[in-house]
Amino acid sequence: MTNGWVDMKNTDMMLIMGGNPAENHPCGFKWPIEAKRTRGAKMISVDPRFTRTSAVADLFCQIRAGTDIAFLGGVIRYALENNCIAKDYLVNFTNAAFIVRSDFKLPADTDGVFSGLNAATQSYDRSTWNYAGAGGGAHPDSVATYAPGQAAHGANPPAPTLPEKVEYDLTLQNPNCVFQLLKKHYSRYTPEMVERITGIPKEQFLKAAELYTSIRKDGDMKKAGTIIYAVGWTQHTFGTQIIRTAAILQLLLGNVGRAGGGVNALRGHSNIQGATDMAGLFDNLPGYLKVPTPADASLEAWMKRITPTASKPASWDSFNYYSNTPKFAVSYLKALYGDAATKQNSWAFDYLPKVDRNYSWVQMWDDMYNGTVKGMLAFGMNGVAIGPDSKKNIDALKKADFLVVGEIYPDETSEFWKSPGITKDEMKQIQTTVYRLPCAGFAEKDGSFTNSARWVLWKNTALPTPGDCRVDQAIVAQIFLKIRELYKKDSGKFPDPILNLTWNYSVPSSPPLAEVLKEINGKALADLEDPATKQQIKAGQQLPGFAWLKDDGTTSCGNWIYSGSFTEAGNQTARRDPSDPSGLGLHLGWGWSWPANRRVLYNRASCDVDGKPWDPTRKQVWWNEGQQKWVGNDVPDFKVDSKPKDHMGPFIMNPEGVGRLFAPLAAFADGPFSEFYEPIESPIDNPLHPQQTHNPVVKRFKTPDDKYGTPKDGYTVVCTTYRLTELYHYWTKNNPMNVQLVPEPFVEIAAEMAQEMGLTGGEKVKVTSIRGEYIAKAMVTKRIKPMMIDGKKVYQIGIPIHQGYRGIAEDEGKDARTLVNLLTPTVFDPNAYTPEFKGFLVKLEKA
Amino acid sequence: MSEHADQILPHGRVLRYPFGERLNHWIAAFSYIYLLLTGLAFWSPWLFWIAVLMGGGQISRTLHPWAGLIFFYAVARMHGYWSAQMKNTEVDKQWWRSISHYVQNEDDKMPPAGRYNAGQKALFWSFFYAAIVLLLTGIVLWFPEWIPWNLRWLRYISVFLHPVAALFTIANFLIHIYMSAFAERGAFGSVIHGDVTLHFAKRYHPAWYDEIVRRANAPRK
Amino acid sequence: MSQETLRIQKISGHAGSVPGEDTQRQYTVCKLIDTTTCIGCKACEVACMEWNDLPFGETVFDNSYQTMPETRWNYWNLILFNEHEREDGSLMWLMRKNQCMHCAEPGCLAACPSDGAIVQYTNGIVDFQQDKCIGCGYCITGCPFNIPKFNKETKRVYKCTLCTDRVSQGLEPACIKSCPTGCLHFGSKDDMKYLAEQRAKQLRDHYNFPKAGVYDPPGVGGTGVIYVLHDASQPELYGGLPKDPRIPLSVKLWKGPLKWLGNIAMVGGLIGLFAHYLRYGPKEREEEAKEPHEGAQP
Amino acid sequence: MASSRRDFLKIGAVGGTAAAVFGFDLKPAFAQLRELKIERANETRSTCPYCAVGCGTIIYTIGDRAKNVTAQVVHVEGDPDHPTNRGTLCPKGSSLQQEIMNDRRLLKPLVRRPGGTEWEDISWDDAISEIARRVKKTRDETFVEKDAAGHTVNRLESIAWIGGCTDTNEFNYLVVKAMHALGVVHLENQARV
Repeated sequence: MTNGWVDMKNTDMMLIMGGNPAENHPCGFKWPIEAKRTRGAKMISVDPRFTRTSAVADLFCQIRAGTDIAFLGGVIRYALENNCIAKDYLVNFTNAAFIVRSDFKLPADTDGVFSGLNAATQSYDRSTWNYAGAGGGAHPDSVATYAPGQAAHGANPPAPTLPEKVEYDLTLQNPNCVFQLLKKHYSRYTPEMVERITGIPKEQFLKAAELYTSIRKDGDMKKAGTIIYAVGWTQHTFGTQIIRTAAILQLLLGNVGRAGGGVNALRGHSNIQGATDMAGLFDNLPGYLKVPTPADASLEAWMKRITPTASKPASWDSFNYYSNTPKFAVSYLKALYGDAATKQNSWAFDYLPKVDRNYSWVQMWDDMYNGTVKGMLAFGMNGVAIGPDSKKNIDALKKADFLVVGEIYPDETSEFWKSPGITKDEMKQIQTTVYRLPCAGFAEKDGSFTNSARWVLWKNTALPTPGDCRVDQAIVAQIFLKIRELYKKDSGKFPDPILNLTWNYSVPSSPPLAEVLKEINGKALADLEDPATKQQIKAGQQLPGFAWLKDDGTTSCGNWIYSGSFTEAGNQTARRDPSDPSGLGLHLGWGWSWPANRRVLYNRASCDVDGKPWDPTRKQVWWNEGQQKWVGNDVPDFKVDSKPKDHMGPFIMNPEGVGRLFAPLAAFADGPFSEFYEPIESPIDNPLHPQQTHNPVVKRFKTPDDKYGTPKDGYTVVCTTYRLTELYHYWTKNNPMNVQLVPEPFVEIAAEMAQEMGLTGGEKVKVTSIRGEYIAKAMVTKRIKPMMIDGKKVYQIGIPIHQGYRGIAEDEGKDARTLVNLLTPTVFDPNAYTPEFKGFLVKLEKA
Repeated sequence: MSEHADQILPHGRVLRYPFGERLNHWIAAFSYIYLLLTGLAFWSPWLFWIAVLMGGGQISRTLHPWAGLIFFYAVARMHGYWSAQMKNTEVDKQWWRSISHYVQNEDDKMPPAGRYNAGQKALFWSFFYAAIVLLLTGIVLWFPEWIPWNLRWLRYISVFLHPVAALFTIANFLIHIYMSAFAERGAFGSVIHGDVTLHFAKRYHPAWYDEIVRRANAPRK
Repeated sequence: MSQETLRIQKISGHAGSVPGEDTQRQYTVCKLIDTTTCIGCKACEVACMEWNDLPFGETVFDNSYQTMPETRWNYWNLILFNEHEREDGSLMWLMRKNQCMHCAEPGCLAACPSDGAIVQYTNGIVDFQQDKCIGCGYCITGCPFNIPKFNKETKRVYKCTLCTDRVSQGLEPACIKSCPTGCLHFGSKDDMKYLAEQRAKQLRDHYNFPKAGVYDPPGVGGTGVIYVLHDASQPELYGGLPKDPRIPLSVKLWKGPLKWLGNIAMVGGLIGLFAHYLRYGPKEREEEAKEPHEGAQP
Repeated sequence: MASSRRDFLKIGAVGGTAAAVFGFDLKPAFAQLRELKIERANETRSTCPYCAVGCGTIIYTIGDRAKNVTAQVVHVEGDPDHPTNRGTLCPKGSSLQQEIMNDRRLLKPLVRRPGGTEWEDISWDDAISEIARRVKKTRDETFVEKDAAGHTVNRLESIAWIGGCTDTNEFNYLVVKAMHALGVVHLENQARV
């Protein structure tokens, strides 16, 4: 989230799409409701079915799953056509005025793809996706993308670079400026086209577009609108591009950085935000540093590749905060390897594994299926149930040597070897050793969670673990220490990183988490002094924040964005001051928020060019002429002493300093603008360009378990999966209170469709995709309606995901003991590598 | 020797109620009294102490319907024993017309009553029909949780009719007690010993007396 | 504990005066349920179950998001889900939290024969005292909202207590506290009435619900649970919320006129019979009865 | 004969009944207010482990943290001070008490041997030692020090870590740290899906 949960109470308009917060984030949803109650805000819900969110929305549009780009593209077009855009914001805070290279081509001109597609490798040569300008070569691209499959095992081609001095046209008239390209690109998303693709009747769409853009009617900047989404957007083969479209719309309307505005991702789990921050994903190091590739032959090469330099109109300023990347990286290496990381060995750079191909979730199961991955450690992660294509995951586990599961309840993954359909004889053939270790529940351990609003909140231990359970950190520490002991005793491959890893916790076999947080925050390894303020920090002291980090080995920091979370003043994430003097819901004294405890990102953009808030009733930060610095109710997300007349861009993490309507070069794998493509399994050809139906860079897997259905095979019904508020993932099926609320799995089916099938509510129905089948009772409802898609009648169904083959109801034999993810396809978004759980094809019959 | 009704006994007595009928009467009586007491406890807060006396509200509530079943069983038996004798006759109509004489103990001015006078017949039928109403409404009240919400009118009717029918029986019951225990000497003994004196028969049921005497004097076969 | 007697204003099946009647300053508590912001998340259902330690009950899928068809003895708080199409074709998914309404004139209490089994505190909470419940089920009949539910094992009746244990300690009821969207609100009746009317006005003026209004039925003297409805003219749409709930007529007749008539009749009857005995005596004097009998001797 | 306490209670009950006969029910005819079940329970501030709203919760445990008490959770409710949830909880958060005190919890380490059809008990020491040996063996067999082009890669492609949604930041950090030291690159998390 760019903003925060409580901040939503400041909004005037909400577009909730690809998410169902009433269902999945009820307690956060109080703030949208609060906005309705206290500000008279309006809420638009766009969803494949009428949800709990829709029940309290002011306008509902039923959209075909996976067509969100078409809808948002249509709204962008509407905003441009009807002058509902933030002109000053656009010119000064975005790259609207930047001029793009003349050889860049839009899909309208190149058969539905952007310029540079190599159809054979299914990848783009992105060198034309660049600004026109002088002094190129200064900035190497900061983002690598990892294609699925085996690594190229070769040197990366020299990365194309952004120009240092970008050409621009503040009148926005140049036909090759971003604004004009944007206008041209989205002009194809007419209300008629939106209707053909999404199934939303034109009048209904226009109502929604008119309502949402009404906050910027005639360019008036007082009001703010927010876009709220969740995995309904991310779980697509174009998921990142949907979010891009939303970001473009929000930049057009000048909503980013403002109270009650922003692009707000609602994360679905208590700490996947923290897991991402801490780099629990293969392509990151903590704090979103990009992992080194084999081609990064040295620390310097790696740093040169991932440290951007500014790229902007010559007269503007750009903070380009990522220019500090080397400080973050070296401090991280010092945290990992302590005294073993020296200037001589490039701070133990070689210890870091180098990555040049995709190792993400779906690829990982494919690698296990194909024999590369032999062992898996799954802690609190039910990989079989989560899918996609649970059968492939089960088949993969059958081929593994060992599986270690840390759980608090019996789960599908640890019992894959006795999943339904496996006979005793087949079981005897499965050679996988499975260890199932009893872990601690949330109440039995302390530590911090980072919520969706980036608030890092400490929790306390309420009681000890039951039975023989151990806290997770103890289990991992003990396994690691045992491995280290083995490497100490007998030699093995490359033991150095294992032997040299810092592990200086007071109880090494169960590291106290507060000590770990101190390590993450970072400390001075030598006496430091701030040259400007003369403030001093002694060696060994906790750092007050990431501004103190150094690239000379005098600081260590486990995660630069968390620097400031555990200072000399103590554990900042445990702070409990609920006060909120500004009334904007910032609560700066409650817990701690990364980065630097600021609560709304890009909040400099809440002011006009002169540093005055767009809306004086919602003052976040402002330029104080007397003090000659930025001050405010929030922590300014800006260089505090940068005068407005210096024209520094508010988007300080971008080398341009401004928001990217056009995302240049390798920022994205599949286009600098978003373009509508159909899901991999779609009922129709893409009405925009039938010859290019799908995202051209999405690759399919090739094992016998990887199958993809088409309408020709009889799979004509669009199916989407989702959660219910009563249940939590595959977890609460062990909790009687929650099972009582939803005792059995079900499939939501439109009344018209049920009538055609002769199906009544409560009867069992079999849903079949090309990969598997799922049996559950039918919920016949008016809340899903048949849709006219490109002149064709299309039905959608929806299936909640929560049941499996281990749980209270499952163990009592009360359901069919199948997993929804037996149905879902093994394809993923080329940018975020998130699988396409939403919008695949199935057929239905009575069971 | 087995007993049979209207058997003439030694010492100028006649068997009015054989053992089975007497027993049945007292089953009805005791169950009714239990029902009456517990029912009154539920009827008015001022009488709820009766339920406490009877073992507490819970026990009273639990046993009341069972007692009701017993009572209804006894009433049904009575119907089997006596319904034939309880048919209204021309004499009964005259009897009702002369009710004021009866009330003033001017029984000599009454038409001759048979084995049962019209008042007794009325009592019988009153209890019989009231018992049916009490049973039906009682079953509804017994199992309120079994009555679905859309049939709630059954409960609404029952909560009203049950006490109405009960009050009706109470009125009859009071008269019955008064007549049998206070007004008509010897009546009470008839449901204990089963027999009455011939004087009693003649005094209160002249037509019946004539019938007995006629039968007794008839030539023996 | 003795203080508590002063907090009671009505007692079921009770003879004599009520210890707390009109002896306390009144602070009537009230739940406000704004159905227009209810998302049917069932947090209140679970909070109720959890706080009151209500045991697990089997449920079955019934073509609805609704947990079960109606409340149970061990499930006091149930959200009712109803799909409703408006005249303009748009769909509404109406959700209403159903629980004891804590009527000012409670039908259950009126119908209950057991002394103290149902009480109403001065703060308006209608509370069942299971130790005094005799299991007659009259409260089920007396309630126009289908709330009290019978437990076949204990033979007693149970329902929402409005968390008397919490409220008496200065806490809000468990359901209120849990409600994520704030569609549940708790406070004094006057304050809740005010908030409800404000919200209804906002719905009428700003959100295209011209018939929005507040449900506080006068037929039962007003309730300790009030609703804001999108369409106050059709409360039935919300899972059969009665438009004009009243204590059933037969219960009123039974507990009112019939009671007086019956009492008068019974007492009158007794007196009448006694008077008759005094005036006329037995039909036969003792000496009369002892006269030697004439007539047939077998 | 000494009168036991039980007898005394019986006598009391009889006395009560006797008194009631005369219309005096000695038992007061007013409500027995239920006692607050958390009145003396211990409060621990925590965070809900489910979605990313990160609601503050208060976990109520019996016992006053004295040494001789094994704490039991009697109730969980929202933390009213927490700015985001302000005391509210959703249906999952409201049932957290049962999530913690749940008889389906796994309580001991188990192992399923190759070809096995049942779980077998295993001690913690054996489990950890076996796992460590397997990791080392697999690592030693498959560790890639240089790729085909001769670049140093120092990666381990044969072991995967998948992390859960409720792992704390600190645990995630420890895992990433340990896994990076091993060279693990198949490092994924619920965050991806």
